[in-house]
Amino acid sequence: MQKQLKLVTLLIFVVGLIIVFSNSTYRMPGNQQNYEPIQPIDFSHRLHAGEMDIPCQYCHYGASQSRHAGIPATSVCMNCHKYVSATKEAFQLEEKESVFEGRETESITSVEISKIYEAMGYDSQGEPIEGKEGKSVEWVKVHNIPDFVFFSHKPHITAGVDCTDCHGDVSSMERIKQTEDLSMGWCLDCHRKDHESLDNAPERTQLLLDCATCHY
Amino acid sequence: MKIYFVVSFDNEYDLVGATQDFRNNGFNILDAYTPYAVHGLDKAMGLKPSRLSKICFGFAFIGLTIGLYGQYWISAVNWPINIGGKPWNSMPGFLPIAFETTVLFAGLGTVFTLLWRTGILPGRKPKVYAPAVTDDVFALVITEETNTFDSEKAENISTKYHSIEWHEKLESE
Amino acid sequence: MHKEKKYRMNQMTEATTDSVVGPADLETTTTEWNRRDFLKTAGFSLAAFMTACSKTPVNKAIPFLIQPEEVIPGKAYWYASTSHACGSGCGVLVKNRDSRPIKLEGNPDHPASQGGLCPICQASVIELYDSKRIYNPQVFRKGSTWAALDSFVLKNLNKTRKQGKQIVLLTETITSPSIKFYIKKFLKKYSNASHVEYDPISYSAILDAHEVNYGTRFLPQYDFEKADMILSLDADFLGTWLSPTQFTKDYRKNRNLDSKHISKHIHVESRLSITGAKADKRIVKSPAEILQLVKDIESALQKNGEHGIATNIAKELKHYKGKSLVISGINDIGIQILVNRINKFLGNIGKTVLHKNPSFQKSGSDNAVSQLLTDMKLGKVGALLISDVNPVYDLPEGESFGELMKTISTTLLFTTKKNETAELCNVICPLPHYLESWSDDEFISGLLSMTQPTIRGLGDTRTFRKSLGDWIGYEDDERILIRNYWKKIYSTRKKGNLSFNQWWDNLVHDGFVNIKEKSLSIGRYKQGSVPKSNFNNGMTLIAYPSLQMLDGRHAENPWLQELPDPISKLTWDNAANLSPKKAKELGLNQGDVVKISSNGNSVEMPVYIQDGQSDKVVAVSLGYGRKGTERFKNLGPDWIQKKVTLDEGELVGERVNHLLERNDNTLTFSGISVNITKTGKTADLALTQTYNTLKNPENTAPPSMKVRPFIQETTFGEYKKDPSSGAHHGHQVVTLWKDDHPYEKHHWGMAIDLGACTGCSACVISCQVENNVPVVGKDEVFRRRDMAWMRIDRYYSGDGEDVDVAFQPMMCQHCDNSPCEPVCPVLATVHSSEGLNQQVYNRCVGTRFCANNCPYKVRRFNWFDYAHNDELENMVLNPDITVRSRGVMEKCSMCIQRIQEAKIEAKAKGIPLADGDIKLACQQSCPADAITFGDLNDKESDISKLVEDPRHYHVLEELNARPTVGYLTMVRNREEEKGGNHHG
Amino acid sequence: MADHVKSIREPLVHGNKNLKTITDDVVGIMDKKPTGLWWVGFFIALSALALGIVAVSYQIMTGIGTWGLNKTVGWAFDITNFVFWVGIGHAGTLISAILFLFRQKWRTSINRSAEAMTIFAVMCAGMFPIIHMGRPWMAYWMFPYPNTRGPLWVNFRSPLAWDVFAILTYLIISAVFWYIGMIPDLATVRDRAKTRIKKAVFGFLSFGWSGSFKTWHRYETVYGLLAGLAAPLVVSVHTIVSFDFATSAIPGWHTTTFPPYFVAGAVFSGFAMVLTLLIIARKAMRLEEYITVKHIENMTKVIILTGGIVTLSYATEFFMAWYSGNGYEQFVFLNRAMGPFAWAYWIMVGCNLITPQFFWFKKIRTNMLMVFILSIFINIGMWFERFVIIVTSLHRDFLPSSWVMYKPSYVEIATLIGSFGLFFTLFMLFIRFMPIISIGEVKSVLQYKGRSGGQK
Repeated sequence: MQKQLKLVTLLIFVVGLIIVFSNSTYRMPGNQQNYEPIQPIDFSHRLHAGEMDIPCQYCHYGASQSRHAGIPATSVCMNCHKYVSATKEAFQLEEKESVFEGRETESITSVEISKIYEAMGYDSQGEPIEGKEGKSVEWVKVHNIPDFVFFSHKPHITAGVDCTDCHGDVSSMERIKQTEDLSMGWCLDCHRKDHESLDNAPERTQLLLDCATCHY
Repeated sequence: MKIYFVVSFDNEYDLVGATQDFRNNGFNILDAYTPYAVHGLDKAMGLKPSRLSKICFGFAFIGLTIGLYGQYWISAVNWPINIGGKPWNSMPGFLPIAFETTVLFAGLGTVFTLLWRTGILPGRKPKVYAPAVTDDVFALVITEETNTFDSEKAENISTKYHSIEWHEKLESE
Repeated sequence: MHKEKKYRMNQMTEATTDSVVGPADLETTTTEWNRRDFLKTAGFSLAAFMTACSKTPVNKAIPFLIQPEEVIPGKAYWYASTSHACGSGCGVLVKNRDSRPIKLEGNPDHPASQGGLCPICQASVIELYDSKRIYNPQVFRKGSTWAALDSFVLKNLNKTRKQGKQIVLLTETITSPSIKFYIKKFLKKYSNASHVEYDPISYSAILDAHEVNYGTRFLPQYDFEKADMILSLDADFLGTWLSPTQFTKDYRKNRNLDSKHISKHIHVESRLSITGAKADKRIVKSPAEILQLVKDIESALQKNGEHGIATNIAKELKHYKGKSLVISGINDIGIQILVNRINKFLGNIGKTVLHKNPSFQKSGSDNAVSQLLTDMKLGKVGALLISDVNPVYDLPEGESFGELMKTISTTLLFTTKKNETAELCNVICPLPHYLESWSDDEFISGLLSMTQPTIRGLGDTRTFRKSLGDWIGYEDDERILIRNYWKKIYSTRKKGNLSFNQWWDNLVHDGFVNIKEKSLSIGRYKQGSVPKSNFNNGMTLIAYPSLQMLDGRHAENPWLQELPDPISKLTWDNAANLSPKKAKELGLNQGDVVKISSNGNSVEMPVYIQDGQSDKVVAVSLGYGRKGTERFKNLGPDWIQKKVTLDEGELVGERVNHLLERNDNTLTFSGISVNITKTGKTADLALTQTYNTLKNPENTAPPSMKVRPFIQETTFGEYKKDPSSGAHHGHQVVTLWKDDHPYEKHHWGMAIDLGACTGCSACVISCQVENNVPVVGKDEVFRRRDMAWMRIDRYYSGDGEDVDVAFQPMMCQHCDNSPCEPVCPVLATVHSSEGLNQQVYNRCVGTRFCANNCPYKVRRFNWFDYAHNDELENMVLNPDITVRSRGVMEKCSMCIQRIQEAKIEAKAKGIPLADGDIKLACQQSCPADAITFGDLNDKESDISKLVEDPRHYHVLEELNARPTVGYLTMVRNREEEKGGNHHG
Repeated sequence: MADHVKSIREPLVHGNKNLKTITDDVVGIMDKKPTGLWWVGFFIALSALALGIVAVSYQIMTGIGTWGLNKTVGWAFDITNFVFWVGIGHAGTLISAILFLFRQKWRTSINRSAEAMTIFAVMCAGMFPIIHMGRPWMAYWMFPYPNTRGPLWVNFRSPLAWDVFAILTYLIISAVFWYIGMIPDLATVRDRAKTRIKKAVFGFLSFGWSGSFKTWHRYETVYGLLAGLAAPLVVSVHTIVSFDFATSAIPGWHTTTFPPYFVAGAVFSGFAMVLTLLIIARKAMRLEEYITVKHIENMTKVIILTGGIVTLSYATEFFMAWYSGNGYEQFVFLNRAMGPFAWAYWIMVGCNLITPQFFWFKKIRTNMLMVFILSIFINIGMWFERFVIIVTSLHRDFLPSSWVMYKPSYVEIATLIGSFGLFFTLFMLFIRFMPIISIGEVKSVLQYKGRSGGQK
């Protein structure tokens, strides 16, 4: 009897280990996969990049010229949102309501877009307030590469790497989520491949396996 | 039904003589219990030399291959890195560790096989046939079926080798 | 003809004084638990390993509010400006990353810098981010506003005018035409005002001598490129005299080994300077003997009398009539007059000594200062406005000047930092750093250099020009003041026929422009009489400007304090240099504290035994003992055995200025008779090199190798006969290994010309700025744990006075068979496919075996976490390079960040990397172009040609480490048959 | 007819012991309260250990800068202590393994304590490669474990990577060899134990050993195999430790004589430490009959041999430097003998060359006090040998511009004292709580292997 008892406890322990290690909740320290923080403004990439098909580099223009792709300044948002202050449906609803109640259709501002105006130091209608200083929006950084890695967007864009290879299908994300674990091994899987496939980086990749490519 | 005949002596010479005698008279010797490794008792009990040395060679061989190929695979196949202009397959550089893994596998492998084979594992209870066997008593255990056991001859041999004590024990299966 | 726009131009119209970014509100947004601590504890405690979803550290990404055009975070852009670090006015390019200047590089087109910079300029960028600067105006030591200050000043100026007392403007040499104009306006507005100029390191003897010989007071321009024969009498023109970067560039142009002849440089000096070290023939004489020598040369030229060495110098000079140059750095009118006569006799005027476009770099007058002192003693001075000089420290009569200042009602100081004079002034006007201010300067007549702000002003500061403008009544801002001035006189000074606006934009974009020289009425040459000089023959003192501190204006700069002096290798201190014979005579050895006293004044400082120095001289460097250096009291890591190097109230080094003498109105820096007494105390000298020669010590010298063969040296004559002369022995590379590592893409290599390197250490500082190398403090340097990635090894050969000096910049040699890579257990240092030895900081666990195994000892270890807690000072860090934590090895990475940046740029443009696209930080800053870098696979590159040069060799070639850094044999223009290669 | 064979050889165990008295003597020590001498020794060792722990934790918190190292001398006390302690460790395994293979019966009474000393010495040694690292919290990178960095493994060409495997293998194998050898004795102690805790503890520790001869038979085979494995391990571990220096490019280190020179030096200092310990232990624990003067004498003979080899190595180094004509090598050895660290060099040569010569005289060999003092001198000499090799070759090597002087810091000295503290604390605990002498093996070498004692 005593022997069976021991066997059973051993079995439970092993199964428990497999459960803990296998499912996605367990991550090594420093691995930020599936990190999806709440942002100060509920900016939907699905709407902007997906539905309206705005190219990535319109807002993240740094990608082709510098190591940081860069989060767009609030003034870039104002390029469109100076005119668009709410969704089309909201406008139609307001029109119907105002006609129903027989009053003037005021211009309405959605909650999220009002945050942009507030950041710019404008009033709720998007008009600048005299002498009011704007304050940049403090976005939460999702893709955090350790600071001892020198990752530069520029050579990757030049080599024709697509944004979705590393950032996942952003055009379907309501809130940005880190889909890849962005670990060194993960980067090397791509750096080790011969790059005939990518259009304008036809060189052998031995160079890309040098430590000094990313660590200095 | 099995009967266990335990006879104790106070020095190793009597034990070896008695064991030889019992075996010549066709008794089935279960085991001897001595405070130290008595020289010559294994021939007296007719034990074959242990296969552990072959097992040790096996483990050593495994250790060597793991050591050598492991280092080669890591340094030249999995991620070849140019270190000081040394060639990818720098065999001389892999020898020290290969030797160490050989000794490690051989040593640990043999010891664990020993512990597993002889059943001496932490927390095990010792089988005690005679008291002070680990101090200064040399005991011999004969086991026979009750009907074929000639207790009288056994006692003669015991007294012939000045045994200090003997007794019989019935062990229900 | 608008050129392709390479540099940015400062668009800010008015200096925005409203929203000012003071140092206090520069907080950064890292959360309290940053990534590195997290990983460190994770490694330590397994707990983090167990927690399934540990709390990830939240980092913020904060973009601009309004996107400024052309500014992309992470992309560097450049401004062309001019440096005001040392007054010789080199044109600089300011590298700006995320709107903060982090690196200075010489402007290749600017005639003064020609691409190079001296160490002082390279290091001046950290002084912009000095949190201990004065950031707002102070009246009676209380912070106040500019308006209150202006009203107070104007009220007092009028009061002094009413009392009939003088108003004195005491400034350094003013090189800005617009400031001169506004000073003239100010003097017109206040009739009783006068302007006194003086230079802490005085050149007024040269100007006074020219007044004697040519009627007007000016400083000629010296052209070393045309000088085939240079006789320098204690003028350290490659190190600290006048404009060292420009002189080094020109000096090198005339020493091209391929041409038939190279310039011959004879140097006469009493102490060992880096110019003396590079001279072809070096004569050691005390100041009195130098005066006698000049007299002998002058009379030998007139062919009367036989004067030994003077006659053969005279003979050589006559051989190079019209192509020679005689200069002297001694501030004595007698010697300068004799030098003028010799130059006149040799017909050098107009050829190597240019009178038509003179230099305005130094126009201070000692005479005016002594006149001011007498006026102050008589109490005639009612208001003293001092701009950017520190008379209480600089002048020998500093203390009494301070006492007199207390008697004056309004004393005002324009300064960037607190100093001795600021403590005694009742009004302080904070000046901006030159990287955050506008200025127009004409350092050399006919060359207008522009300075433009590269960052929005830190703190509430105002320039001297703006203050003058406000007091005169001009209301507009800095830039408009300059622009209006130049608009007014544009027609008289313009060259070419551009519209003013176009001309102005080109000026601000290029940083400089050639304009018509101001005509200077130079009279007919008069022989002039040589006044009696009072150099005495006994034991005399020489106070010389050290290469790091010059006159002490950069004493608060940690990089310069820690830069080892090229000759003595001393850091964080100045010392009394004595020759070995003299020291033995006085029974002193290195580190003993002596008391140097001359007529009542005295100073106590440690002794440094200096080879190659005259026995009759004790040399001390100026610029130390400056108030404000007490901030370095607890610099450096804190641990139980840390020796606090500065006690309470002590300063770095000793002030020596009070020993200088002022006789008949010239400030004499040398030839002051002193006596030296032992004090019995000793002090530790923080030296970075304590063994100074390639000869093995006597008692342990093996028979087979008396001298170590690391320096190869030959003479020009022998070089012409056999280009590989001076080489030690060919080394045939043998290897048992299969070559598994061919370099297919690039194979970076470097070559250093030992003949060119003057040891000025601009490369050491440039490397430190570029790669975030920390400063460790005096105690750590004394324990030989300094962190600079490059060191310049200085080896003497021969002994006593007649000593030859060789400089050898030593950095990681990036060996192909590197001894350091196979010994690292964790693959922290491995070889790249382009021939570079990579040091991966985040992988290193710090066993230090690589440092032990490196035959060149070029690896540096982070013994402690060196403090980076000054938020403002961290702005100077280069964001492309990780700042290393403790326990990690670091070394020269051959500016891998510049190589990567250039490769990414070339790949983006789709054009292959050309030779010269990549310039390393050290190579770029070298005034002597001694360092060449390039791709060894590209047969057309400079480096490939140099590798084939017969002068090319490697240090420690016989170890077969196959370094990629090569050295070129040093060639001196010298006839001695033994080839002068004491280095053997 | 049990006759006993009177051997012409001198009995290994004096005082006509029989099986019972041996058990009583050895296990009796563990039952009695420790003597005053033991308490004094224990407290001195414990305070030294405490000092060491404080020093090491302060150094790990603040940085390696708390040691007197600098950019030219990257190693000094840390690796000197490491090689010193590993060297001392080798004597134990030599006594228990190599002398076992040579069938040297006299080893039986000292092999258990020598092996214990080995394990404690290697533990002291193992501490230094970890604390000498700049970032000890990343020490796990020294092992080739699969990771998410590509995977980035380990540089197998580095002598330090070899060291990791060598020291760990050596620690594991000698610990296993020591423990397996002790199982029968633990069983003896278990059977004699009076108190319940002792019975439970030793019951668990003795793995249920019942003395069955079938087990003894396999046990002896495995013991022989382990001895066979441990013997080359002794030589290989210190060869690999000497590779730390032999495979480098530094003059004074890069010589092929290092492996045999270091192994001989290791055995030399190891036996000296065994002598130092056993001379105290045999006095404090009254084991004079077991660890007889004969044992001490035999060990001194080994010291003469290995001392000779070490002296030969010094001479070979000088000869090779002269013979090679390599200026740098010649300079290093001249600098060692006459340079700034000449004092350390002459202490080394004095201790290692002169002390073994005293053992030629039987009077000295058998005088316990003299042997004790000389053994201490040998270990001082051997510590300085490693110090001289490391520091003098580093402080003045190729480029004169990086020549430097080295001065130890307090933390470094405290760490050295701490390592001695750790060693003696562990040894004191071992003496107190474990059977010092291997009861089984001593019984098997008795003259009369029976209950009634020698003269029947």
